[in-house]
Amino acid sequence: MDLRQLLANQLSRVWRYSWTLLGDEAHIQDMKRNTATSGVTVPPALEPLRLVDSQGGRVSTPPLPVPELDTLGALHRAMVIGRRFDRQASALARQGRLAVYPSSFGQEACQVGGVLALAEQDWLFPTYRDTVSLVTRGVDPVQALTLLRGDWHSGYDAHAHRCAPQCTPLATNASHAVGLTYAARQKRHQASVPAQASTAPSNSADPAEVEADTAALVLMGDGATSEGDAHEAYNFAAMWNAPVVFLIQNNQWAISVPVRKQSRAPTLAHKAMGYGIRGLHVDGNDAAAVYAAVSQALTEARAGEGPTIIEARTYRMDPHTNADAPQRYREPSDVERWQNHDPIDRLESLLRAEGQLDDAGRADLDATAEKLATRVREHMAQPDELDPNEILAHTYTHPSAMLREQQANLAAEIGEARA
Amino acid sequence: MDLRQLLANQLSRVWRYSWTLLGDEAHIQDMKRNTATSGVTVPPALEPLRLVDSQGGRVSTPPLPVPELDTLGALHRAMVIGRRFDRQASALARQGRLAVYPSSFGQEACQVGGVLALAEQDWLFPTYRDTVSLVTRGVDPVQALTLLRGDWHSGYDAHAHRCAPQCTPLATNASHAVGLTYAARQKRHQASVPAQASTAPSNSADPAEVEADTAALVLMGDGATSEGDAHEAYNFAAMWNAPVVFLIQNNQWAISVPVRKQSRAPTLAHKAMGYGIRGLHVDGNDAAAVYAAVSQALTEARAGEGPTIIEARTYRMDPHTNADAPQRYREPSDVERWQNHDPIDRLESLLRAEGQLDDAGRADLDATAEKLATRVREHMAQPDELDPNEILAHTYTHPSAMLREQQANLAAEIGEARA
Amino acid sequence: MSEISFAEALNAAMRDSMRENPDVVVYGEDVGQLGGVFRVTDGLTAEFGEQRCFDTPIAESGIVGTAIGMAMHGARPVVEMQFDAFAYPAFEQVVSHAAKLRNRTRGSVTLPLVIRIPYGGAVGAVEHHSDSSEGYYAHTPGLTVVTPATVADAYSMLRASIAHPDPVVFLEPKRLYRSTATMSLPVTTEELDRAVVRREGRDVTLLCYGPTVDTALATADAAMADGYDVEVVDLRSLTPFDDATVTASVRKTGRAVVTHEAPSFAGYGAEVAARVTEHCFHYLEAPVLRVAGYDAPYPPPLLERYYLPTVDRLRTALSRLQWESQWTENDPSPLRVAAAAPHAANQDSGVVA
Amino acid sequence: MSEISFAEALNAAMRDSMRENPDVVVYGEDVGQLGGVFRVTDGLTAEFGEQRCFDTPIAESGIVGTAIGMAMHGARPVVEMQFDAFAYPAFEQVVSHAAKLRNRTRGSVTLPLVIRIPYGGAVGAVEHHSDSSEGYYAHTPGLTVVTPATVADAYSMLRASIAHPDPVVFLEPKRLYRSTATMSLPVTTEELDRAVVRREGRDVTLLCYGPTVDTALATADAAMADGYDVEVVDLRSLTPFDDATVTASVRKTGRAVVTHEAPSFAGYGAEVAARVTEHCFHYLEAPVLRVAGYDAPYPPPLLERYYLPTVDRLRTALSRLQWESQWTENDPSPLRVAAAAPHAANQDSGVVA
Ligand SMILES: Cc1ncc(C[n+]2csc(CCOP(=O)(O)OP(=O)(O)O)c2C)c(N)n1
Ligand SMILES: Cc1ncc(C[n+]2csc(CCOP(=O)(O)OP(=O)(O)O)c2C)c(N)n1
Ligand SMILES: [Mg+2]
Ligand SMILES: [Mg+2]
Repeated sequence: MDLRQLLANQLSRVWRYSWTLLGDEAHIQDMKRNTATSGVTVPPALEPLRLVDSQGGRVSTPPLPVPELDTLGALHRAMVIGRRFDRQASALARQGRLAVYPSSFGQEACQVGGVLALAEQDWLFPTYRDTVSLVTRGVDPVQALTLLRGDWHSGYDAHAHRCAPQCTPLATNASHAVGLTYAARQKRHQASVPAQASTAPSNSADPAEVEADTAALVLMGDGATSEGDAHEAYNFAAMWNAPVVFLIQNNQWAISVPVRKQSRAPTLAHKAMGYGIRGLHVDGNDAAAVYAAVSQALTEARAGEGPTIIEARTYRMDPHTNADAPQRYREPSDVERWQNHDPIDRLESLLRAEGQLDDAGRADLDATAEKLATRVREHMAQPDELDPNEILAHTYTHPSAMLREQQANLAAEIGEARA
Repeated sequence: MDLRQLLANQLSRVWRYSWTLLGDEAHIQDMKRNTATSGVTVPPALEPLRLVDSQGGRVSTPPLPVPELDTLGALHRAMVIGRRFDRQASALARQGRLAVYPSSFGQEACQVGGVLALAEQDWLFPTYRDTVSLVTRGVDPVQALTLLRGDWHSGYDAHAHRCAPQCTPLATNASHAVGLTYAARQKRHQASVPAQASTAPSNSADPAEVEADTAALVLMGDGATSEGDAHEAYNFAAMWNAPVVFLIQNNQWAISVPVRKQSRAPTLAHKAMGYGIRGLHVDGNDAAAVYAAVSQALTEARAGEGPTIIEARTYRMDPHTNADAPQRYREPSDVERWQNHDPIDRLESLLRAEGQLDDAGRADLDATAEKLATRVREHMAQPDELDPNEILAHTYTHPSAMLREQQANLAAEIGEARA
Repeated sequence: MSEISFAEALNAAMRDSMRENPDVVVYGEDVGQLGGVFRVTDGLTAEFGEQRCFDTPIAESGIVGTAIGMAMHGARPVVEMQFDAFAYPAFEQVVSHAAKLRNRTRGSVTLPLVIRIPYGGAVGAVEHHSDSSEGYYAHTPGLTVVTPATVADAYSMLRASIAHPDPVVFLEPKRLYRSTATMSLPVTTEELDRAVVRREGRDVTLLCYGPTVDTALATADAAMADGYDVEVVDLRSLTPFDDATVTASVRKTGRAVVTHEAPSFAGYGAEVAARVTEHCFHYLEAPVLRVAGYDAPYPPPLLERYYLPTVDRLRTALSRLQWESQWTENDPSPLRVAAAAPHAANQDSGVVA
Repeated sequence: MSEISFAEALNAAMRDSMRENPDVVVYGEDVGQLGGVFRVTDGLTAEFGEQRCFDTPIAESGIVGTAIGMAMHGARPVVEMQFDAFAYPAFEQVVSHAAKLRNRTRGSVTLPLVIRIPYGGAVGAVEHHSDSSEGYYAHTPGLTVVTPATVADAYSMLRASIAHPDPVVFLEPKRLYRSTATMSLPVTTEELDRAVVRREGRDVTLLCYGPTVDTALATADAAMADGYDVEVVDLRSLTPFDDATVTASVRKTGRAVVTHEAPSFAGYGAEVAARVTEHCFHYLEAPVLRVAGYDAPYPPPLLERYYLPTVDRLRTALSRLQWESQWTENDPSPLRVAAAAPHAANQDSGVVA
């Protein structure tokens, strides 16, 4: 079908629609009701929204509000630090000092752009892929690697950072985010309505949050969108008008499976149409665009306009993890092609062209990044002090007699081994 | 947003799209690849497609091919018989002669229109709600009630009727249909390619089917579309280009929950957009429209154009089942309003107006329907001869020693009770 | 004092919890305006509003997943799975998150969350509406799994579950919803991890829970005629298991039978039999027998009575407990009567399913 | 004869089945071009084409659901769940359909369908990649659940599973994928429902399967020093259970220990202990002990060795089997030495997890 035909179809099938064409009063009423409660019906753009092109030039008619220069600087800075961290972690994985490392090399614009758009009170829901997003969120880089080193399943304080543990079962954290924002809204509501006499202690969150509208950012991969859990979470978010942004990092691959084997929709953002919510398709290697899109979606969400699905087109430059064998399924030339779209280079060109960055500035930044990397490296060179008793310590708030007996057996065994 | 604004948006965001606007060669290539493999991008109509209006008049510009008069006659006939069956089953449920009965009173156009559009070799995947569809498919009405009487979980030969057992766990049969058509296609492929020497016996289907393209019709409710399994099945169907038609009977209710609490999309057919497949929104009380839409979708599917999601807007006139208490959640006036859109009345008016039906014809038809109802009633008045040993007879093809021991114990117990 | 049904007691437990604690939120399929298909949530939307008791889309994984998110942030969600088999879509959320999040975060994220699941058969329902899924949950560390068998326990155990700091799978025996007791609420909330002796007896311990407690009690009455004085223990808490109460009973009686509706093989009764044997080996005069559902899918309504454990099957099991050998803790001699323990193979029994 | 790995044997089983029977189709996540994350499907797409071995979207319920539909129509799908915990999204399809469709249709619809699940730990993997989920499947009537422990069994049992008329959950111990044997394929396909005695012994039976068989054999070697002659039985078929082989062994030895990686509570070992006790009560000198994973979520990689059953734990369990009492079928006197069976409470043991 050519463009004209599509358009004609579109016009005749949909937009010529008007209430008066309908014959049946009952249907009219039902439909009015439906449409009143329903959301957005405009398909997302096929071309990804972009603010800065691959050469670092600003696009002539920006499709999203362009971030201020200092924001662009912050995005660049966080990407440089994030990448250095990522390269360090990859090296450690190759040396066997991490159990596994799923690199986000090439996806920095998504992780940094998404996280920097968050407000203090917002929550982040990252996956195994998103360790750079943790570091950007302010999680200590050593703690950020706890999962992947194999020390514990998560190493940072989720509540302190408003950052859920990294999620491995695909798409399963999306509904957590929806539920969390519901609880936050309830808290705010409780705080505004004088509560009935309450005898039970309420685990209430701190007052700052009770006041501000807590939103959430869910990071998910292109492959994860195929899971039933993604569908259910998108739909719950729509129904609850939840202030949640689902940022799909379409890095073109789910391990060895290309995105064209996950979906035949024109974009993954088209999924939004099925939930009556907004869908955006952005250039995932353009940190400014990701930041702007997520910011806008968060603003709308806080204004009560509900969730948004954002697809960010990017590329996984590294293997799925250090254990992967990408030569089995993709051409090195594919990867090389994407090097021309590097997210850091692009923003760096812009900042340099606009006099915001020079060699000295970059050297400073590199030194900072290197310090972080050194800290990580040094820490990982030492064996961690792990307490094996922990494996039975956290299952329940109040361990049963059976578990206490198991704890005692384990402790005895550990004691013997040490003796 | 008004119509003009929507349209402008639509135009500017999507249809102005052309390859040359893109800056990056890499993106262009990827997108071309994406778009080549991707499907339909036109949202379904908000007003349901209709061929016959509530008064029985033919619409002036039919949006779908209008069935021939004898097809309209067959649709009417099957609906009258189906409804008589349904009324009989409901009565039996009230009398306690069925364990439960989920009536499809008011939804006859969907069940009949969908089933009559199927070819001999096609498969039907019905739910608990769709007993009328079974009868329409030619299943013996007594066997069709086996599940709901409580004799067994399914009472008819699935293979003989090419009709899966009625499915209770919502949305779970949708992927079965997708898989079944895959197997059918493989069989056809095997039959066309001379097989390698095969030593194992192949459960090959009969030759007729090997030749014709087996398609499948999945019946599902509006509520079922919220399940993750619906999403996964739609997506598998899209990826496999499966000849499957998903007919969503949007009867406005999922037990007590109105459809506006399931989705805020403009129509349920909008979900198709997220999978790059066709979505149609039809008047589910217009048997001609349902028949035409399903027929068209099946034809396209057989021509290799993949699956379609069809939302048929209808109404559940009866309670969810005989055990339900609809007065708790809906107004009788709602139900009355929908009486004006009765699917049988509508088609009957047309047939009478066009000289295809008269009182004598209708009386004949009623007599046939009554005979069927009488047979059902008489059968249900007698206690069924059930063999309790069956509860352990069918779990495995080869029961284990443990199970055989349990079978023996049960048989002994039954023997004692009878003695 | 008034006549209160099991369903009403559950309803009152939620209502009282919601009145006491604004963090408690109730949701699921049809729990709002309809009040749930079993009317267990009747009136909660009317009293507490749509924000605190409401219907969701039909998506069980989404229901549990959102509840996990709510619980992470200080809410205390109580979600309903409409029937046992319809909780399976949520299995990943239950097993991989609800059960593990506390452990994952070294205890810093706790999930005060209740998943209510109507379970079991004997209500004349069609396929998928009568599963007994306790075995799956009981085998999942991180979950607390409980099931009440009386109207009083329905109230007190649900209140305790809602107050519990960790995720509770709260299994409601469908066949008991309409059972009633004359009482007044609230009743004192008992500890959630305690079994209870429902009937004292000297000869044999009948271990049961939820849907089979009444059958066990009826069996105890009937067994008087057979000459057996049966002690009936209602386990109530499936995870954790109350070893103290059960071990004391079986050491006293020297024999035990465990019963449930779920299939026997690798079911919860296997755990009961195994641990009772471990803890009471030298007190046991006979192997612990299991009287459970057969190892087949739950049958259609018109045949379910052939599937379910009955008083007759329980009596048969009791009679097979090798009564020729009689030493128990209460007996004068600590030594077995050696000759009374024959080794003939045919005396060893299989599952009495 | 050549050096063949466990993964290669599985691969050969699929390849040979696909060559023999055009109805066999293999699919899942990354099983096509990549050959699976464990390379078990390596080369199948190259040999049989994208129609018969291919990648799907990441949707485990969809994978199993479509496989059910294929099997309904004469195909023989073999689907891979990438890791144990990632099979949970398919739980409803497995439990409510795969396991029940045959029964639902009175045997007229059979499902020749294999669900391959890599399971268990000891491979240094992060959370969700080391679950042992056999207990869930074994408790589900309608499923056949098997797990190989040797390279030869990997081949023959997978072939037999693909040829099986009913759904098979085929559990592949991850830690064995790289183990090798010198042999040539094909090996003769054995019956799918047989346990096998891996090592004969007179004193005690060690029951194991899949990931724990090597640990059990190592324990048997080590226990020689403790003076115990250990018989090692590899169960192989979890459902159905081979009572004949196991009962014969335990009646001979008079003692048994069962081991697995999954948590102990309500786990598969409970069934083993319960049924062995039922069938061998008068032959048992001590309760059947369980040496299993602890009742906590699987730990992170750097701590997993503290969680898993070890030779040491197994030896400790063996030493606790009340060796003062010694009668077995092989002994001259059929009577127990009464005084050797003390009733002191502290002799009764809890779970040795
Ligand atoms: C429910 C579930 N199924 C399967 C897996 C195994 N798995 C881990 S990563 C992965 C690919 C995910 O691809 P995508 O969502 O695109 O994320 P990416 O790794 O590219 O960031 C798969 C299949 C999983 N973690 N969870
Ligand atoms: C997985 C699952 N969850 C819940 C149920 C319980 N249930 C049975 S029918 C029903 C409502 C279904 O509504 P809809 O899909 O609109 O179909 P309808 O009954 O209106 O035909 C529910 C929630 C179920 N059968 N399966
Ligand atoms: Mg990806
Ligand atoms: Mg409906």
